[in-house]
Amino acid sequence: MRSLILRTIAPAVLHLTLLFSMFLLLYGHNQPGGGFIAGLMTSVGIVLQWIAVDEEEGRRRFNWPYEGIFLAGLALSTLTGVWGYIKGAYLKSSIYRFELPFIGDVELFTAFLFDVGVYGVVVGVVMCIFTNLCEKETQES
Amino acid sequence: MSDALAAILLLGGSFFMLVASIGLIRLPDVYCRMHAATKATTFGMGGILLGASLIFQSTTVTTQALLAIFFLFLTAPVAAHLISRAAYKRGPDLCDDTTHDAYGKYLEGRKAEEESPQRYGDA
Amino acid sequence: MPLATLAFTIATIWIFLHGSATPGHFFVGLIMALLIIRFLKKSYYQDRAFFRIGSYFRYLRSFTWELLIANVQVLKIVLSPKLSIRPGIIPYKTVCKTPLGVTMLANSITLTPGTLSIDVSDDDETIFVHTLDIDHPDEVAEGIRKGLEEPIVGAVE
Amino acid sequence: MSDARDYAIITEAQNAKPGIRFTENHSRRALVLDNTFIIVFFPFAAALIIPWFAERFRKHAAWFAMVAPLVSTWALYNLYGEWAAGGRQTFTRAIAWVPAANVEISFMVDGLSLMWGLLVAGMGALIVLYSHWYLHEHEALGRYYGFLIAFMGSMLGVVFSDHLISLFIFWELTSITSFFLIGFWSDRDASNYGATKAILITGSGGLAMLGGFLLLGDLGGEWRLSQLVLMPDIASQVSLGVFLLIILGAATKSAQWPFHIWLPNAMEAPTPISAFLHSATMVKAGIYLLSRFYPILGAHPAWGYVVTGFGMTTMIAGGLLSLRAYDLKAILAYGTISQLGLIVTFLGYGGKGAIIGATLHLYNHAAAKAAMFMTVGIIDHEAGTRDVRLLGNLKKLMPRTHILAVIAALSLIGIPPMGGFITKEMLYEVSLHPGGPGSWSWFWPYLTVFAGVFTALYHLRFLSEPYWQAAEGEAPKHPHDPPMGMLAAPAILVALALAFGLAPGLIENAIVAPAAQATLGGGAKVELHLGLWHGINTPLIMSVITMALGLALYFGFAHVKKVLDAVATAWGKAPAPNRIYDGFVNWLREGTWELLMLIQDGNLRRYMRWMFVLPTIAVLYLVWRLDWGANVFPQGFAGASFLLVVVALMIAGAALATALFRRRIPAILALGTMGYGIAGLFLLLKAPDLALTQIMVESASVVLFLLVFYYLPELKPVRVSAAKKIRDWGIAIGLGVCTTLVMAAAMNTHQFRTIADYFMRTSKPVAGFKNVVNAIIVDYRSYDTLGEIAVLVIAGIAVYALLRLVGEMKCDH
Amino acid sequence: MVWILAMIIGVLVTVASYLIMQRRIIQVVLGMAVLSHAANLMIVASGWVGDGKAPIVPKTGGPLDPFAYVDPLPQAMVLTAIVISLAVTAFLLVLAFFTYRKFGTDDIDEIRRLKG
Amino acid sequence: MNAFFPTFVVLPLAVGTFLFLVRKNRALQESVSLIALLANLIFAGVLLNATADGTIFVHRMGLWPFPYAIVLAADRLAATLLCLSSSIVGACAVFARSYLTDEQRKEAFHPLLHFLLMGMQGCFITGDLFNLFVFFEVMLISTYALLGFYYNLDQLEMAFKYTCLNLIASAFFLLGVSLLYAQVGTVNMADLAVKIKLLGPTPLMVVTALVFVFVFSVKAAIFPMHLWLPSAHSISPTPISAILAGVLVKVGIYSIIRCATLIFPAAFLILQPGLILLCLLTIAMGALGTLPQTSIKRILAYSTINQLGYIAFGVALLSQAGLAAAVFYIVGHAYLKSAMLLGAGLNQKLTGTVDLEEMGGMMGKAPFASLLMLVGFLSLAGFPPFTGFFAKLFVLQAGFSQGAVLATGIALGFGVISLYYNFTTYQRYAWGTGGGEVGAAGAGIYGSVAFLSAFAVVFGLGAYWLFEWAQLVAAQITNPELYIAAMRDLG
Amino acid sequence: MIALAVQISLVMMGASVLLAFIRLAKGPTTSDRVVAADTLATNVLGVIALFAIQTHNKLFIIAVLALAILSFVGTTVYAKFLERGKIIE
Ligand code: NA
Ligand code: NA
Repeated sequence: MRSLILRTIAPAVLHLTLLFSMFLLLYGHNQPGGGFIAGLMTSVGIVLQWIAVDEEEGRRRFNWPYEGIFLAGLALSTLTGVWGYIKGAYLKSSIYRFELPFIGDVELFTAFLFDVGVYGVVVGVVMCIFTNLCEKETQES
Repeated sequence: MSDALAAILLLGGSFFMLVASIGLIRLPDVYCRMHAATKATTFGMGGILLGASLIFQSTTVTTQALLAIFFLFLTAPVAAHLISRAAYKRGPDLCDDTTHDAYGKYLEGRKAEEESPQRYGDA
Repeated sequence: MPLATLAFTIATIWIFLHGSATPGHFFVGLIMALLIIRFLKKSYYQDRAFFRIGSYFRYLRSFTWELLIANVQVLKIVLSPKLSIRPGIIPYKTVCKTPLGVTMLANSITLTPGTLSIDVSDDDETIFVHTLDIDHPDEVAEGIRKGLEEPIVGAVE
Repeated sequence: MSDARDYAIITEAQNAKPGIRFTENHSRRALVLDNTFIIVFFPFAAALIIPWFAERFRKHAAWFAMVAPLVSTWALYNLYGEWAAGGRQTFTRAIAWVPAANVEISFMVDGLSLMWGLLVAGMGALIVLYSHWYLHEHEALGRYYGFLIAFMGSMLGVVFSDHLISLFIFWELTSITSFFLIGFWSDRDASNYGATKAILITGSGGLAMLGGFLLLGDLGGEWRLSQLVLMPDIASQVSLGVFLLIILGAATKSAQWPFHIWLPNAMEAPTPISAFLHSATMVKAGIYLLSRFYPILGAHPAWGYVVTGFGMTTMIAGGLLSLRAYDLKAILAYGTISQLGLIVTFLGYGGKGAIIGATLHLYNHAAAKAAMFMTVGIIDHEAGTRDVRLLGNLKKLMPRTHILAVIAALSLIGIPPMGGFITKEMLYEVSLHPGGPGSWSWFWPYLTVFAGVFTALYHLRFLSEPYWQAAEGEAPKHPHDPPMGMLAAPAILVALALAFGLAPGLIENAIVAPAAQATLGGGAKVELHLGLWHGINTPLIMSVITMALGLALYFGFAHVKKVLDAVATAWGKAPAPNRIYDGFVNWLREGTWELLMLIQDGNLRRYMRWMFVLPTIAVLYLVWRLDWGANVFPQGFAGASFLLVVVALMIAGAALATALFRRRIPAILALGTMGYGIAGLFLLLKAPDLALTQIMVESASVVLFLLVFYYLPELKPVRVSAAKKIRDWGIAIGLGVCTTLVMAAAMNTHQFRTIADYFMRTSKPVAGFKNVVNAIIVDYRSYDTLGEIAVLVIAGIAVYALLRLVGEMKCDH
Repeated sequence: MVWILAMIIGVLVTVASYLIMQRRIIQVVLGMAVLSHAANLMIVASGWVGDGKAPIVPKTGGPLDPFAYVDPLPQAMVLTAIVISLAVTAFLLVLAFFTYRKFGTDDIDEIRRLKG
Repeated sequence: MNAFFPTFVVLPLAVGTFLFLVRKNRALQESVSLIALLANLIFAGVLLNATADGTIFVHRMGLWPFPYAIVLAADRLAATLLCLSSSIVGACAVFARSYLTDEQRKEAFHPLLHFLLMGMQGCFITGDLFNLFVFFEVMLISTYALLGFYYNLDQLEMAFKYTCLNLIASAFFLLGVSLLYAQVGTVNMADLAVKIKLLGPTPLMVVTALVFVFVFSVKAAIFPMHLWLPSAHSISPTPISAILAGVLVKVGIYSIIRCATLIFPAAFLILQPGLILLCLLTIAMGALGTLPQTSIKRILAYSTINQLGYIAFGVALLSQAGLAAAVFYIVGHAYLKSAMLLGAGLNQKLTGTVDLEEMGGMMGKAPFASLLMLVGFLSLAGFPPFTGFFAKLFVLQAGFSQGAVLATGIALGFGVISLYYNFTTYQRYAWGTGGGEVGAAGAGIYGSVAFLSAFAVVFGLGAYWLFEWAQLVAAQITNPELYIAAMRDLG
Repeated sequence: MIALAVQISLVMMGASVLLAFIRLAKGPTTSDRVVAADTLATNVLGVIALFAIQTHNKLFIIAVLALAILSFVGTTVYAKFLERGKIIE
């Protein structure tokens, strides 16, 4: 089954979804959002795209190393904790202020890095489960 | 003035949402219901969101509301298309008053084509 | 659509999301855009076409009008004490050639009075339209051609 | 429960340390050389290394094993000297094992333990000697001697133990070692059966005894026998239950009716084992226990009835069973049971005379019965059978064995000049002047004569059927006398029996009197003047009568047998102990399956019902006790809005739809709708983060559900009876109602400001977050989040690992 | 309010436990999902003390009245619980799928080899 | 030492992640895994040594102040269980090295093992109730995966049931947390203890305590929540069974102990009669359940239920003596049962089966293996001088001396069944004539079984030291003020 | 005035939620239910927007955006599933 309409619209939705999930991730400390929500949003967007095209095409486009992504996410979160450990206690968060060109004052929370790790884990795991099940599904049929 | 407009937008939007739901109950088959569900809800949501952006008087809300509206308009028809097509393929279940069924004929033709051996015999 | 345009579009939408149009935010938006484009690299070989931002206002105006009418019509049908509809599915042969054009047309049909696109044929030429009240199928087709197809062809084809 | 319900504040545990304690001032150096320790522990140490030697030098295995009893005997001799030099005062040695819990291995040296020690160690040496000839070279000698010596150690431990727990430990060790010795020929079903039966019955008795000990120890606050005997009023404080528990231990071990049933089956053991465990030592451990507890519990009102009751029943039952047996070992085993019954009867009756009589008889019985077992072993070894019907005229074929058997049997029957005559006379004597409490003194002489007649009868049978009469069938092998070495051990025992008769002075005041004195306790003085001839007196007349009756019955045994068979037939219909045991064990093996299936039938649904119903009942019970007026109604429906009601209805409706929809897609759809409803509810409860997450999770779940559910078949309408439906709904509603009530009550019970205030106040200024929920997730409680993403990762790995198996998967159906 | 929340929870628990006691694997899995929703609601409900704003505090400093906001901690806990239940449900689904494939039936009553 | 804590969670987490990354390089994976487990054990030992003087170490996550931060705390009890878990998991990993043969399936084993360890250790050191929930889930999902990963038909069925039952328990856990939070508004255990004490044992608090009892009963396999255990422990791959029986169920008991001593002491006194009844039913269920079985592993599984009944009975006595006995029992049983399950695995290697009907005469065929089993069965049956004897003895002593004569008597009475099943199982295994030829097993297998079995003797003959420690543990946990003070002062 | 309008709107939305729900429950075809669920999701969107106005919390608008995206995904998945019984080809 293919659908011209869905195939045409899905990329736009995907871009929007990804962008929106970045937004949720980046501003989660000030508004609803955060790593989980953003991660789930990203995964759901990719899943939609995958549904719109067929399995083979989906695999070609989104053949990312999801296991690596969730492991990296976990590692990032753990290392953030270890950084806090160096600073006094495990998972102690610190805030660093930078002056960046074009953007201006930036506050970097180590907690934000932690959240990025969470994001990675969520995306990686959901997509890992999804791709594995898809593979199963296509093998079966 | 802007308050009044906002109120009208809100009430109108909600009203159309209600209409959509009534349509969902009253209309005879899934395709007709889809008409109500797609058009009226999208329209109604547009009204409510615009009303909200008028009330909040905030750039963020306005831009986000606009994005949401844009998104709804982008996706609602796609959803309608997908569902109605799926519904048709599961078993047309068109209501008794239906007069024309061009899609059914098209599908039959395609099916016959797929089954005919000549199609592959050409090569 | 060229990737640069896409990047700027994305950055603009980022501004919309955030609701404040400072250069800093725009820059962040651009970074996001680049990230997304980088990750979706493999998705772009056939779906590059987007719409030409220049000339779609005509379409938008016409579409909005049709939309209003559509909803009033739904209102009438739904709330009328006696349901008097004669629905049916008719084929509509489109002149649009690009997937984007066909899609826009089909979507517009759905959002406008009494019509709903059920499917597009395999050759991307025929849109099957479910219509709430068919007295004259030709009139319906004519309405679509005038109100929707022409502006769309003008905008994106 | 105790009153001390509040936890005591104790900063440190008791500071008692493990170690060794003496009643006198001994130097630490004495530890290694201390005789009590050598007596008990040397056998254990030897048991650990004997297998190695035995397997390596198979021909000489016994000689390695022999070292242990000899060393113990030597140490015993030294200890005796030490004890005698110390004015025969009781003294103790203790190793505090777990002092805080009153666990110690401790030994008490007095007349009783010395006598028993001598019995066990001496007998051990003879058994090893005998085993050397009895066992074949290819058998598992290491295991045999290892367990045999370990058993001897345990038995020595039992008789020397001072502390109750110590006594119990060695007591159980005798059970284990006897289990392995009974099951020595482990590939025989009968051995397995006998071993199980023995361990089950004696082990259970042991557990009962442990219960009794624990309660007794708690009661007196004293766990040492040497101290307990000094508490004269303890017997009156001991409840009947505790008393019975302790007696139960003794009764099972010494095979008292109806617990005697294990003993005949235990005869599957190699004969030296039977001689050692089942005639001379282990079965007498119960007697030992009664002797030990006589000064402690003898004054208990139930002592007389219970102990005597056990004894008499056992004596009669054992005698009758012995008369009906055809296996020589069974004849002896039942005879042993009967004799044990007699001894117990006397212990139960109590009083100085009875105790002395019992002690003497016990001593004599041990020697004579062990010798008889050994002769049976010889017959078995030489003839290949123990069935008296297949054996005959052994008097001619095995003259030496015959002589030993005759002397041993006559000793037990009580014919002069054997030691048995002296003890028999002693028993008659005390039966005439029992000296104990109670008004049935007229009964005792008759009872004793009765027992004597029985004894005579089955021992005559033991002699006549294999030795004197002709065989009814054919023995597998043609028997003849064994090598002299094999006769050595029984010969020594027989010689001892004879020596005791001819010169009782050798041991009467050195060994027996102190034992009896210790049994009587409370500073009683016992002096014995035993002799074969005391002139013509009532006991002698009683002896003559016994003999006459015994011979008469023996010659008319055909008639006796008929009577016995009739009795047996009648009895066969009653629930005999053996049938109860077999029935119980069968139920354990097979009947429990049905019981298990009531609960654990593998049906997940049943498990679920269990899991739902019980908490519900418990919670309902507690909910019933809630103060509803105060707890629940104050806030009632306040704060509810129209919107909330709508959302609530939507959630509830969708939930019900999930349960009621018969098809899967609508059910999943309803679930999704419920999820969206809950997201809405979260929003109404001012939880935007939650609402967002809920929506996302819902969508992701839908994808997963649909991916997987493609494979699962359509829900078919299953015929479910109305009753089952009602039951399921009933359980479900019960749980739901409970939850509602409890949640409502809890929500009205806010007693404290929550810790969240802190998060609210510090979120922006300290952590830098406006979104407090996010601050909690990634900062305040990021550790939770770390665990949570670990869960996600593990789920990912798990699914990955499961699905790697795709290629291997074959559908089994 | 208290009662409405409590009743929603009660209904969810009822439905969940009913579903869990049914014969089909699908129903069991659905029941588990409903139960996890119920559990999440319980925690949110435990923080409910009345009306308040969403726990997103203003940028400007100054003393802040915690009473004006709803309790954020249960929300954070539920967030954790939701994600955990997502992971576990996903796993359970895969397991259910395999069980079905291997046994060739999704009838719980038939899938009971492991008696005792 | 306070700073040392996160190791117990972070090390297994990091190692597990790494091991999954290098899953294709089996040799590297195994050696890193074993080295990490050894390191973990050493750390646990160091911590145990440090808690001996009564210090309670705490670590505030993120340095937030006392009741607000997630506080990790290790008292003697926690340190004991940490040592226990890491040593048993280590032995099982060594065992698995030569036991699990299918290379393809092994790749997820070591990572999951470390995650499981992380979950268990997280449970032991956390001082926060909700965090306990999280680590319960970490632990559980690892076990779900480990139960299923080496799968066959039976394992799938079992894993599905296990997962379902535990999911219900998790939901109840959240119910409990919400009831508590609604009443006292905190989740820190010490803070909870303080506030609940102020509130007193209201009926609602008793209900709350009851909910937690049910939740932890599922993990601790207390009747009727034990239903998952027999299949899970007998069907899962042997190294996993050993961990499940040895440590995992102890996590449930540990949590009950924390509830009984720290969080709800007053409510537990009200619940006590019911608890004792449940314990006795557990004892009965476990004892009777062993009888009709023919698989050694299944018998051991039911015997675990039986033993857990005794352990829980010790806890339910709610006295210092009872708790000391329970702690002693926990340690003794952990090593013993893991040893025996690994022993069953050893026999499976030797004979290719765990079914007693197809086995027999092992005493002659494999003397060392049957000696190891003998030690185990004797200890299980409660015979001196092995640890099982002392464990039972201490529980019974505690019961009798507290005056719970009837209940303790019943518990003692079921010793008869225990006696029966242990001896007959040993007989069917070691005696008789059944069974065929026996194969060989690797040194790692024998070594790990012998290592764990040795504890049955060491803690039997050396019962004094373990009991002294158990008493120290009990003294510390029955005085919750110490725990509260440690958290408050450092927090 | 706004407050009143919001109240009235909420009542209408409530009614429409209930109506959509009735269709969800009644079916008769699964497609009908999917349409109903889709409508329901959109209704929830409206409720959220109105609720945002009522509580004057502009942050809830983000939820509207997110839900809009996700309900589309959900509907797509259902439609795909309905058509072929599976969602990935
Ligand atoms: Na979290
Ligand atoms: Na066997």
